[in-house]
Amino acid sequence: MILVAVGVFVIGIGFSVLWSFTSSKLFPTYDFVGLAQYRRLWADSRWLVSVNNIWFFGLMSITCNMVFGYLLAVFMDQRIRQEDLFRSIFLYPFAMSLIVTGLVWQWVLDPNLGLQAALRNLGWSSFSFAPLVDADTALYALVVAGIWQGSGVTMAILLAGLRGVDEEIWKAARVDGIPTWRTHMSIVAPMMKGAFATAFVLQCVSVVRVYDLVIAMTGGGPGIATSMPAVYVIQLITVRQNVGQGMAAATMMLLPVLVVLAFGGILLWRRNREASA
Amino acid sequence: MTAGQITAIQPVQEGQDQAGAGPFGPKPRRISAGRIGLYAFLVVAALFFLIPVYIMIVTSLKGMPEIRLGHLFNLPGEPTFQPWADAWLHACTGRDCNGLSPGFYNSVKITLPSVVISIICASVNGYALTFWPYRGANLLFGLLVFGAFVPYQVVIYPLIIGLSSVGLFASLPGIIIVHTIFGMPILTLLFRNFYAAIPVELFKAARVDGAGFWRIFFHIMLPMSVPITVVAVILQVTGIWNDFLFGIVFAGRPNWPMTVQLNNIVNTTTGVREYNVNMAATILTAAVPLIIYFVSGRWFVRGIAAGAVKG
Amino acid sequence: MAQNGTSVSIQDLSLSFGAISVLHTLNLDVAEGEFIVLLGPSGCGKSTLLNCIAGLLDISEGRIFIKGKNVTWEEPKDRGIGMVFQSYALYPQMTVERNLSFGLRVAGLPKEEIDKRIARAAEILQIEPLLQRKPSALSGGQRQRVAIGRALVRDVDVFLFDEPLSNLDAKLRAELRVEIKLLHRKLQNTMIYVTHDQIEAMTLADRIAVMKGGVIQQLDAPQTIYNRPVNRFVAGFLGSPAMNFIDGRLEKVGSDWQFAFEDVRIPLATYAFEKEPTPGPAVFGMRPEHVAFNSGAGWPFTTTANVEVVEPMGSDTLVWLKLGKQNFTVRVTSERTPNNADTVSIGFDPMRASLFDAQTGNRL
Amino acid sequence: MRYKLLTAALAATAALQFAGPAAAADLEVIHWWTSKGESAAVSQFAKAFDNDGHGDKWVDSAVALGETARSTVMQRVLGGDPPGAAQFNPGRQYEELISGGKLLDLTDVATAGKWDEVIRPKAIGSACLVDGHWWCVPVNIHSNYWAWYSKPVFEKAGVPEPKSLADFIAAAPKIKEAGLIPFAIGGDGNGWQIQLLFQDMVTEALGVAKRDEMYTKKSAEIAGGPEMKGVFTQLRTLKQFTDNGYANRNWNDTTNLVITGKAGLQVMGDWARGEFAAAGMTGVKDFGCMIGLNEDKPVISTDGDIIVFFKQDNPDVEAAQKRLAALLISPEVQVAFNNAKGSMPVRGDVDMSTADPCMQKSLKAVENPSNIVTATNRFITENTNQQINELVSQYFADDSMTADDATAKFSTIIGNSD
Repeated sequence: MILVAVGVFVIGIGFSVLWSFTSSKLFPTYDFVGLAQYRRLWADSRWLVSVNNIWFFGLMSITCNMVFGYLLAVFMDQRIRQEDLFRSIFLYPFAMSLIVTGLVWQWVLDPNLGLQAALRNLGWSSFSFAPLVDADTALYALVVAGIWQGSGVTMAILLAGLRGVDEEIWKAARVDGIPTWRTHMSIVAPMMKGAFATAFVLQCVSVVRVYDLVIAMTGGGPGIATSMPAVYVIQLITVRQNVGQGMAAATMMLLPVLVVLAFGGILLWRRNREASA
Repeated sequence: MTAGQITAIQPVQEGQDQAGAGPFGPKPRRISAGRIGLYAFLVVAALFFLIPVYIMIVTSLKGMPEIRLGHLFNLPGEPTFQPWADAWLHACTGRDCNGLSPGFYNSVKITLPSVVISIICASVNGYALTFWPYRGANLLFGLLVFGAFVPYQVVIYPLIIGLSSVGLFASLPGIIIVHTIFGMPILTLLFRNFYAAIPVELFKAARVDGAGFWRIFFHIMLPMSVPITVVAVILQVTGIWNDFLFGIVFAGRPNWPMTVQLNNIVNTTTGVREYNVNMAATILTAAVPLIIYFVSGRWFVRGIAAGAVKG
Repeated sequence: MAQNGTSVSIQDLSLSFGAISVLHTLNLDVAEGEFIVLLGPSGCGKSTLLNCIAGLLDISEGRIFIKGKNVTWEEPKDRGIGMVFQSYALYPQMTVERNLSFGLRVAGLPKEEIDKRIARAAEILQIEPLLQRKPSALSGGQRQRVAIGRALVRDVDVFLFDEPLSNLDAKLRAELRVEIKLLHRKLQNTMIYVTHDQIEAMTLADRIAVMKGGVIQQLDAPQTIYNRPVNRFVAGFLGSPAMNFIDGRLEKVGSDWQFAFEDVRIPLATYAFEKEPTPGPAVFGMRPEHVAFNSGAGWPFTTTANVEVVEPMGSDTLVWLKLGKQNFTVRVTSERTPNNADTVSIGFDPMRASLFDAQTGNRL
Repeated sequence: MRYKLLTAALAATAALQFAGPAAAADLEVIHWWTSKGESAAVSQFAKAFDNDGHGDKWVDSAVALGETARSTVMQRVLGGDPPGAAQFNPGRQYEELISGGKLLDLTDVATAGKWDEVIRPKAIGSACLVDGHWWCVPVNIHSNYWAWYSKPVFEKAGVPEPKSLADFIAAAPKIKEAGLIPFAIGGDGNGWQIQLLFQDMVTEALGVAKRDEMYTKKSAEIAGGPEMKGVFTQLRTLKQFTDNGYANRNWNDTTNLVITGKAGLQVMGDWARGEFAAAGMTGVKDFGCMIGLNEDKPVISTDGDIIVFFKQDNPDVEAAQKRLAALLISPEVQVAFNNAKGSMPVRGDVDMSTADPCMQKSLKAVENPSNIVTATNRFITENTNQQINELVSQYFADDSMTADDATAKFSTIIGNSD
């Protein structure tokens, strides 16, 4: 099965690269046009905006998600009451279809319907809150919604990692007189490498592939301000019926991922070799 | 609780007389500022998380005229459960107006085998990658993780061509294969990290005892993997249950999952929207994964945990 | 109040989690320099008691004194204790040296002092060559030595061991057992040691506290516990193979007592009763190694029995007999091994027996 | 191949229900008519087909959202498992299907039904007529060119109801002063609502002939001309009259602002009547409807829906497909469907007297060929269409982009369109 899966991904990506050199529109064709699609891609302001956005969005959302997820996990680990309830609350957004939850967020952030209207009704008439209408704040709104949707999963994985740390390590640290925060920073967090790695990879995957969130929250707008590479790719392939350029965008999008993975792989390989030597 | 503490204090007085003054019994718990801060943080975070679901629930209980007024946070003036009934039984999803219910069985039919097969495959993969490293195993794993980053829409065309050439396009086995393939990267990662935390001594001991690949897997690894399997089940059930893209393309018309109905209820290009029904339908569709969270929440968290204990 | 020379004193300690009571009004005084082993089956509360002493668990009732100071509400680090865990609990990403020094650094000790203490601990435990390694590069035995070292550098009077050898294989376990004994002799400090392994208990302890159901059943020197167990539980828990138990009746014949079961009568003239007994149902206990085998007359009690199974163990042999209808195990030296289905004669002195009340299980 | 499976699976049911001739067939139809009103409309088709006397059966495959439904169709075609029929919008969305030989030629049905005579306006028929062959069936006309306004809002602001966009722009400041939103618009779906407005304004500014010339000749010159700059300038003016909650708002919520009297006017296609009707409001009486952007110069765009049929290797199925094609355009079905859908029928020889007053206005206007505007989608591909979407929504959102920049970009898009 692993071979089949890898085969599907490799063949799929192979075809995508191949089609990126063709003039395919609605259906893939083999009418090769060289690098024309790439030239058009990098001349498209929407793609350029998308590329800029993904770095900002990725950095913000992965950082916030990991920090917030870890904080939640640590706090949940303090023998609190109603842990099950809290955990379910933090996890539920993961189970809900974004089509509608995105709409609800949109309502909440809509100045005439949501928070602004509610607080003004309560008498705070100068309160102003319309993040989605402004290109800069719309990206932050996306980050916040992303945290809302994804940090529960991060929390669960990290909480699981925390629970996986040998109880006796905590005891030993207490006997040694190490303060709780210091135990977290110096002993426990480094022990949770596996959990952090899993959560981190999941986060990266969801950032690179971010689509539903953008469509549901901002539709890529205002204008094209919150467009992302995956949104661009998918819309080119489906709505815009421009498979060739969409595949060129997909190839450009996956290239950095491949470089990072290959780099990581080489590092790991060299470390393993040193360790075994 | 309080009564118990009071009776518990009785013998204390005697003891104190004999042994003199000094701390006795449990350390008095002071409600520290830190503890208050902790709960404050959790409650505020929980409220932030609950805003959308609060709005969804109140909206689902309102009639459309009330919703049009736009008082988002208000409780329903005249609560009605009709939208819930509509969402499940009467909402239009095309020519038919039977709500979400017709797709429920299809979703079960797709989710159950997909989850089971993908988890079996991934656990064997993770185990093989960890304990039986073959040539190129790391490369293979790297490619698999790379695969996780590919947007589904990009590989959907080759997949369609491939599946239709073997006659499995738009069929139940077809959709199960697709879900299994796309579940592979994350699940394998999960299982691999889990097995990596198991002491190698355990594996070596079994090998010395002459146990083979499958024997070690079934008799040693599998019993230890119950918790991580629950984690995988939760991830997969959520993913597959909520899948729309693959379901509509690869399952074939007779097997369309519930999300197709959900999409048809909540989305429209030029039609009239009924938000109360939309909200109810969304919550109803999420019910299965939500129930799984509630039921197996404890295992979810203890799951990965079990791997790292006493290394 | 803690008496002079008392290192750890536990007074009326109880612990319950909600409705579940784990420890009941426990009292224990440990003398300075004493090696106490808490022994019992899993779930008996021995580890819980140790955690209470360490301050890792909040107690429900009672007091704990260490070196005469009431530490009931103190944090673990302020109790003057060092602790060694079953899983070693080493900090995996730190070198051995960092593992040993981390607590001291956090406490803000001067560097020279830290170095001095580490050097001493490393010398005592012979781990100098390992100081720059990480725990993952150590064997189980080495790890446990480092774990002991971490307690050692704290320069404390009381060492707490929580099943420290359970994760090791049999050979290493035996080696480290001896090392711990030597360490105790060298350091002369108080050690409280939790185990479920009776050999560790018997070999290491000055006194053993046998625990069951959150209660100390018997607290005595190992030999006393072995030879004069206070109840049937203690008798059965210690010794391998376990003590033979025979259900029967205590009868008075004239002025002498005898133990009767089926058609067998065992005279108890040599048995030292705890107090004047009363006739009635009782349990007769006899350790397998206290039975003489085909050694002729001269024993207060002799009888014949059928051999069921013979288990040669190397140094000696276990013989499973039927005494009447009751199972009876005898440990004999290897030279005297009988064959299966032989009929053999056995003899013992009831002086070495243990009699228990059939109802309460208490020693008679 | 899969089709046979489906047929087999459903054959049993069909056989039980209809003792029809052996030539009966099941046809799977993919469409995106999923809302309550649309459901009622599509069931008119289905009912008629199920009862056509041949034992045929309509297998309904609804997939909400046009782009999702179209993607599904394309993927099915690629997988060698096309549905029997599918909904599209008249335009260029299906030209590759025609050139790829995927579609069933309906010319014989059209000839028999005299489609070239009965279908009006001609522009809607021409969407299906390529190189003298009929490749699809137009089923209705939806005009994009409408404006809807709230009577109470204009009353409250003390301004007369508008007769043109110019009237509205003159009145808008007063509405704003009254604390209301003059102009309602939403920015969802890549800004299609903004483009709809934009195309209305383009037609108004250029006139039909020049507009058609710009699109058909891909004239960068016209696209970069002064009239277009005027359109962009006017768009910026309208932006001043909207609220800051427009981002990603869908058209339903936008219409609701007009329904609830929070906003003055919205430019939206004739389907917006559905939301007014659901709120219990009747056109002309409770709210105003303006055809095009000027009541004196009504325009009807020939947007709407068409049905294509996919080639199958089964003559029975093909016969059924042709039966359905003929049925879709028959007068009874046209009336039943369009009354339920709230759209205009594609033939004029039917009785639509039960339609509401706004629709009556529309039905009157459609009979005059000079009012007819060919749908923009007929000229441009989806790729170009989305590029225009992006441009206008970006311009609408970003006040720092000047009308000159926007005109230049528009000119480039049109010049490079395919």
